[in-house]
Amino acid sequence: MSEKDMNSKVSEMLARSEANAKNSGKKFVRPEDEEREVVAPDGSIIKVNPIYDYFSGARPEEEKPRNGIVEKFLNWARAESIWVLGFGTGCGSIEIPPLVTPRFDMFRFGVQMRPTPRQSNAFIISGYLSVKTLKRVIRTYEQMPSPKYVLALGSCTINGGMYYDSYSTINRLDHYIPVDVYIAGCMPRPEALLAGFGKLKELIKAGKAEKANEYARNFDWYKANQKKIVKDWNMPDYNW
Amino acid sequence: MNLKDILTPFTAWSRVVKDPVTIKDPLSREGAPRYRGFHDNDVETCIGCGTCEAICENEAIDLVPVEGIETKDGDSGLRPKIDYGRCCWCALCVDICTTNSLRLTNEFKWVDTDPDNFRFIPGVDEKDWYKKEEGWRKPEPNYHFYPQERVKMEELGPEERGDSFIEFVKGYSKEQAQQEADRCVECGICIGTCPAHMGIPEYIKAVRNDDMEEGLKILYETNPLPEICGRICTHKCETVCSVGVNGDPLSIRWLKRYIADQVPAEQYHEILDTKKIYKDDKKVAIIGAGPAGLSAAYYLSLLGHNVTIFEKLDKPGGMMRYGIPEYRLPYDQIDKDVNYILSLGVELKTNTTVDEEMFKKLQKDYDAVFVSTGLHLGRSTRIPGSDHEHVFQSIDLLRKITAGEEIMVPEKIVVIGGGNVAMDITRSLARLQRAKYGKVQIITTSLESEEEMPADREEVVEAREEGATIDPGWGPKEIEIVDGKIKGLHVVKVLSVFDEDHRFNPKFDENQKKFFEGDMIVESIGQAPDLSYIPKEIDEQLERGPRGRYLISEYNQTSVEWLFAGGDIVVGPDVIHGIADGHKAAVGIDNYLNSKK
Amino acid sequence: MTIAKLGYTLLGLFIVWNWGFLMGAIFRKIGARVSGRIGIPFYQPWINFFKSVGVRTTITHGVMYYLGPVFRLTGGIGLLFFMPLIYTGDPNGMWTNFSFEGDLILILYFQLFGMLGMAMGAGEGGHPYSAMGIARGLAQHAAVELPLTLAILSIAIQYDTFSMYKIVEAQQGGFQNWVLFTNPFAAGAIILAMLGAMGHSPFNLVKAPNEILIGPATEYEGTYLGFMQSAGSILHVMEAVLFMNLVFGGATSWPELIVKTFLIYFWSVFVGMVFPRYKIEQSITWFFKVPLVLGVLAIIVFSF
Amino acid sequence: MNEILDKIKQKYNAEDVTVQRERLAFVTVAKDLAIDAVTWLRDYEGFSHFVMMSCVDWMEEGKFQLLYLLHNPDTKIDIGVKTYIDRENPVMESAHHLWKQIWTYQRELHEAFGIDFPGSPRVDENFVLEGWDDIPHMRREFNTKEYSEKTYFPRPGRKTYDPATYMQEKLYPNQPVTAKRKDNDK
Amino acid sequence: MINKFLGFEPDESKLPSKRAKIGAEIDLSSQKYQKIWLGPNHPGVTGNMAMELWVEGNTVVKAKTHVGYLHRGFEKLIERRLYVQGFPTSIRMCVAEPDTNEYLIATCTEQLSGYDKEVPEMAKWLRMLSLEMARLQGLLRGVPGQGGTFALGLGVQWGVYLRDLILDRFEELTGGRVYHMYIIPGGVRGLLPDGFKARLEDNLKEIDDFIVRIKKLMFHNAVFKKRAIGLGVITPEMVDKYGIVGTTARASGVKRDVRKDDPYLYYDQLDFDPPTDTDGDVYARTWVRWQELIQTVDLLRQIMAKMPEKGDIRANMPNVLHWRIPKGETYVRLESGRGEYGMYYVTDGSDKPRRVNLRGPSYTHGVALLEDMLVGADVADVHALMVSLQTCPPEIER
Repeated sequence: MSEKDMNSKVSEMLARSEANAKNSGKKFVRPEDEEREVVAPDGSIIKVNPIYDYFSGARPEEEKPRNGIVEKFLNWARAESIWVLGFGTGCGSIEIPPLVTPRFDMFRFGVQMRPTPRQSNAFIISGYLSVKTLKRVIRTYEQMPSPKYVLALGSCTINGGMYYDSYSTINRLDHYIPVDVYIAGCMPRPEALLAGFGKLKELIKAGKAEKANEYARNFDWYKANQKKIVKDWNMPDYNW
Repeated sequence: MNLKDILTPFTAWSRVVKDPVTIKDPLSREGAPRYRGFHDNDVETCIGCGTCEAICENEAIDLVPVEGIETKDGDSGLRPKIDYGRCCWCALCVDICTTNSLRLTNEFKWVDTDPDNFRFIPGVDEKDWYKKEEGWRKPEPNYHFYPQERVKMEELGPEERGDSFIEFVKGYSKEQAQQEADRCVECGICIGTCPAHMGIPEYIKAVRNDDMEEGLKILYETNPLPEICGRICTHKCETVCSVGVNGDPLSIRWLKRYIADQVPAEQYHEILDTKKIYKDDKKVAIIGAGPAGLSAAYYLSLLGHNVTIFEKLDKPGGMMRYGIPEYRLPYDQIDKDVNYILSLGVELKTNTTVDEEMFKKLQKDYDAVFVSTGLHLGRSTRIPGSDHEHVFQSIDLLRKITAGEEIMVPEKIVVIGGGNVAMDITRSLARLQRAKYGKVQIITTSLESEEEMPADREEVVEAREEGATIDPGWGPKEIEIVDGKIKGLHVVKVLSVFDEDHRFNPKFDENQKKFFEGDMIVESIGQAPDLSYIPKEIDEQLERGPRGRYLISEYNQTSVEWLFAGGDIVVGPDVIHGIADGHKAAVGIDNYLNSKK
Repeated sequence: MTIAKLGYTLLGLFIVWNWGFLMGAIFRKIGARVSGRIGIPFYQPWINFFKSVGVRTTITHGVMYYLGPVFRLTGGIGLLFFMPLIYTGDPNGMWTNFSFEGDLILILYFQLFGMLGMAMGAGEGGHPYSAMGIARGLAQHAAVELPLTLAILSIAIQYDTFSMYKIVEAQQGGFQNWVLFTNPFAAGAIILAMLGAMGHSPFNLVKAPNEILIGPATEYEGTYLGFMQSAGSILHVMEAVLFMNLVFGGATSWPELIVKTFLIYFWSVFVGMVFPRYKIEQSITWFFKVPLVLGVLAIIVFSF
Repeated sequence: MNEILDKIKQKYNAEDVTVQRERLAFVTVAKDLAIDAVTWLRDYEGFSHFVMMSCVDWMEEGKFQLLYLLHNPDTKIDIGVKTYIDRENPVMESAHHLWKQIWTYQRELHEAFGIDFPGSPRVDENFVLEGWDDIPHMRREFNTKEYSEKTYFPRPGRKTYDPATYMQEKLYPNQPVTAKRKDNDK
Repeated sequence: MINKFLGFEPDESKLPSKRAKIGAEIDLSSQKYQKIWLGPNHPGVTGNMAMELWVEGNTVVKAKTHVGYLHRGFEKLIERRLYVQGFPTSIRMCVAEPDTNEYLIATCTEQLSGYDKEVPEMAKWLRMLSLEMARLQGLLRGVPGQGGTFALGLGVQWGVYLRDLILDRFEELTGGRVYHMYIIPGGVRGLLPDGFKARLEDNLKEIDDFIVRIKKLMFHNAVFKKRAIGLGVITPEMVDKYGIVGTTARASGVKRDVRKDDPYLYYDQLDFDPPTDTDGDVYARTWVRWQELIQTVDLLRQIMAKMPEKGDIRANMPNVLHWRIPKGETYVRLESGRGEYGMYYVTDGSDKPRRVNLRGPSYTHGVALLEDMLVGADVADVHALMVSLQTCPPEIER
């Protein structure tokens, strides 16, 4: 069966169940999946359809830090053990290999690469993001467990960089996912990246790197921004 | 699978005994000496020309005003502000920087949590990397983003030109003009400095695009005498040209001339779209057909007013015709510009001297009067012997030469003065001498030293080429007269011309003396206006400024509301100032006339 | 007595857990040094563990998904419980844990138990890469198990016992009594099979981080991952202890255990460092070729 | 070089032959002859290496120019076969049967310019974009900067001054500004 | 059809059905196959692209490449930039070997504006130096990288370290680490710094040592051989059919090297012979690249010996701010580390190019060839095949 057939089948099924629901007078969606309107932090009203809009099925929830010394100890552990997701999103990924190889060796600072989002807590957005990648980045970001940190590399993530006038790349990353640390450069050198990790460590140890909660808190605002540009919201048939 | 293939890879383990090659302290590692790191700007040398903004392909650079940096001639007072959310560190901005003030240091670490912080003004905002000496600078040698040398203007050699009064500057050919226009970086620093605020980058662009009609339109927006200005303008614009900071400034004047030269007079009406101008019933009188008067007349008639120009001499042009020798400004070119202005319906009354009586009549008959009579009285040195009949004022001689009158040309002449007029008379007399005697014996001396001489550099050089002796730095002391005939000029060495406050206060060294032989002395140390035609009662109403000049508003209105003044009598002796004055006065008169309704 | 023994066993577990972490760190440092790097600090695994435990988000794919790491941990702990750590001369003494007659069979089972736990969790996780990884894992494990079992059987036949304690006891009195020298075929089969069991190159395609994203553990995060790391470190040490007991004469003191397990583990790192990994069918073929032949030879030699 | 150009001229009425370099020439062939010319060059003249396929948008003339660039590995000659197709109804015969990679080029050109290649495999599938709902992005009339500003809202708060106008305003505050204004908020 | 009238019979055997489908038709509903995605979030995929694989067990039965994750619309962006502004933009088209892009865009503009004759000699030598250094750093990543795809990470560690040393030299010479922005229209942007040659020679000596070690580690490695030999065979017939170039073609016995076929700069003054092999599998491709590594080191030494000490670095060019190039079109190619790398450049007489189109080797290798090559391959080999074709996604989608 081709993709098109699959999609049409799915929509057919949806239509049928919707019709059934109408006929029976009952909603076929779970209450948390109902379409609703929410108020964004900037006051605008956003329409939300969880079935289509949320990659993770449910909206992320704010996870409060623990109290006192436990959290402090955990923050220290988090800072000294940063696991970076191996997702080369832009040209900055060319500077990742020097970091994991003899010259710069970020392992000694407790930073290492992990292949899967489930096991990583730091996400390096290495430069520009095309809309097509942004969609995957959001999905990947939402898959990562909290607390999670985002490092944004280079001009592109701050204000579009070289590609400020490109129809394909976004201009400012902080509209779509919260960013902890920005590193200037095009490309930032490995040393600058290490400095970025240093800054991130400081932030984590000070308990200031709670952007995952910020994302959960302002989820609708972020979603609204994402929805503005990700027009084809359906993922390809990833089956996991 | 053989045994060798299994065993050889294990040789890699030999590395385990070697020390790691890791950089121990990567965070304090320096970039290479040429590394393109973060920006630094020497704000003192920077002139805010904005070429960095123009070449930046990422629109990363803004020009913003900076506290403590004043806008002045040749410095826009703006400084580049760089957005590190855009920059790609290509350093094109450094490579094109006209003043070589922008550079990149070899610092490269900047980590921040707030994306809005990544905008800063290099050299102004405090950053700790300015102290780094190393980093990217403009490469050497022979690496320029625009040609540094101006295109040579073809001229007649001194031998050919010394004989006659024909124009010796040939003007650019099309290729030359385009090549020269190509050097412009379109910063627009010149516009503020040009008294007439001509759209210089735009008309240079027109030259580049070979669009003469567009160029002419731009010229006439601010300057109705392009042919004249294209030849004899004092080109203050070229002194501030940002291209000239490192290299030759653009020859803006010659490019202006090039545009005007390319368009035949017959096409002006069509190009400038002045075939039909609606005239109203307002009448304006202009006294003096010099640059200011003509310029005012042009813009007033464009605004639809009826203009009458009163000129004392028999031909219009004023100082342009009677003060500037023909080899610099041929009369037919003056006629070309003037005729076009006259063809707009401007009435010209030559050989009409305005006196007090007539002035009163003008006040009655016309709605407004614009006075631009210029400086036609020569100043005298008032040294002993300067009242001799063979001591002449350069301005009178020049007028006579233009009018074709016979003047005295002895074998030896001494000229006092270091300005452009002095050069004009020197070179004119030299031509006459050569025609008469076959050789040139003329000495020009001035108070100012060679470096301080107000005359244009090329004028001095060319005068020397034509055989005149320029010997600056001497103060005239006495004219020696023996038997009623002038023998020569005694001079003493000048130590300084201006005092600490930059006031005119020459100091002499009486011990160093010199004697310039000459049968005739020409004084060319400045001119004064002749305002005797203004009636007393009006003159009393007029407020005057510190140097006795009339005080005028920014639209050249005097304290008598119907009377406007402009040109040399209110600003310095300069064609382009006159033109600018005329334009401003035209706007002022128009405003006045409209407000009167 | 039993309570005291349990205490010693739990203490042993604690030591093994820490030693597993430390050994892991040391090997990563050695590996880094071969590459020319400095490598991780030696305390990094502990930080990683605490960090993993401190992750706030928990995702679940059902009960079996929880049980995956638990099973794996059980596999490791089971190995430890029923295997003598240190030979003291007293079959019921401390550090012999709950070794009993026939524990060899239980140990072989526990060795597989961890992998089965992974399979359970990975299957429940639903990620195709975990499914792929675990399929490979089980296939390879089967291939490893065959020569290993044959070799162990050969040793059992040699000493006529299924008690680990007795096998260790029989090897005492000098290295010439080690199975390594008394039964070289079985030892060869075990040493080669060990490469597969330890999960290093060329037999690490179960995880294959840059191919199937860490394989079975793709979906695990946070506390589960922390548990898995612990289970992994315990399993690694215990497998080394198993091979030490089987082939290298066991240990009579903690230092000896540490040195021997280190060296045994080093063997797989030594090979893994310089060889790429096999594809699954190549790996299986390899195990069915060399170690299996050795295992069969070992059986033949001691059966007849 | 000249020999082969003469042949193309003869057989396919090639016009507009430009020899750019010693071993690189471009020829223009009518639309319905282009694929035949390419086939002929490949099969009979040894131009077996297909370098690239490209399209140029001559918007002012209402044409798309397609280019098939071929290379002869023996004589080291490159020939670019150009053909013009109508911009309003851009359809071109597919050449995917000639070289294996051509369907990729055609897929890209279909997405970037909206040219249709009937019969070319997967030509309707997205190539680089996903969910694109504007005009084909490589067409000249598509203004990428405008689109970017509209869609991706750049970081606000930037303002630049034009030196010429700024100087006039500062130095001559009460006079009209004659320089052309370039100020804009970015 | 016209050919028939002209008397030429096209070889029908070379013409498959015009409506041919690419790849097999897979019916997922048969439950026989599983579909998996490799990428874009996948550490093994080169760059940022996705492979959609239909697998039967561990065997791929159908593959589709998905690109566009790195699409920035370079060709569109360069159309609205001045000629000189285009060159910093162009570099980002392929990160692995950025200098090639610089050279192409500079040479295209020079050729069309007629300034190609005026580029100073020194600048040309420096261009060659930077191009060969770029090739060297690419190979230092690429050759051991092939081992990395089979989880032989050790070589990658050494290689990337040495690549870093070359990047240090780049930093000294050009001021940039990864994006050098060195070859500018008209010339280059700087002479050799003092002591550069000596330092580069030091690095080359280290690389010589590495070349031997990597040979022992990879090419005399039983497992590497087992994995790589016979994998992803490209027959010489496929070379023209798929437009295969560079080392990939040379590993199949087809000697294609732009440096020899269409010499640019001063390559005709250098003494070298592009290495070839006949097997056409992954091992052969890696082996050819390893030989090329030796050759590149040798070429760098030759260049350093032959280049003059001083000289002009840039031709006298018009003002870059309004540089116009008359209407024209050209195609410029060079041999990058991955094969023929070319650019089609069209100007229309304005100050901006009309069309810039890049022809990278990845475009042909990474989509059509890879998709066909993956059919029947093991999932474990997908990554290795991709790397062996030196796929660089940003160059495919630009």
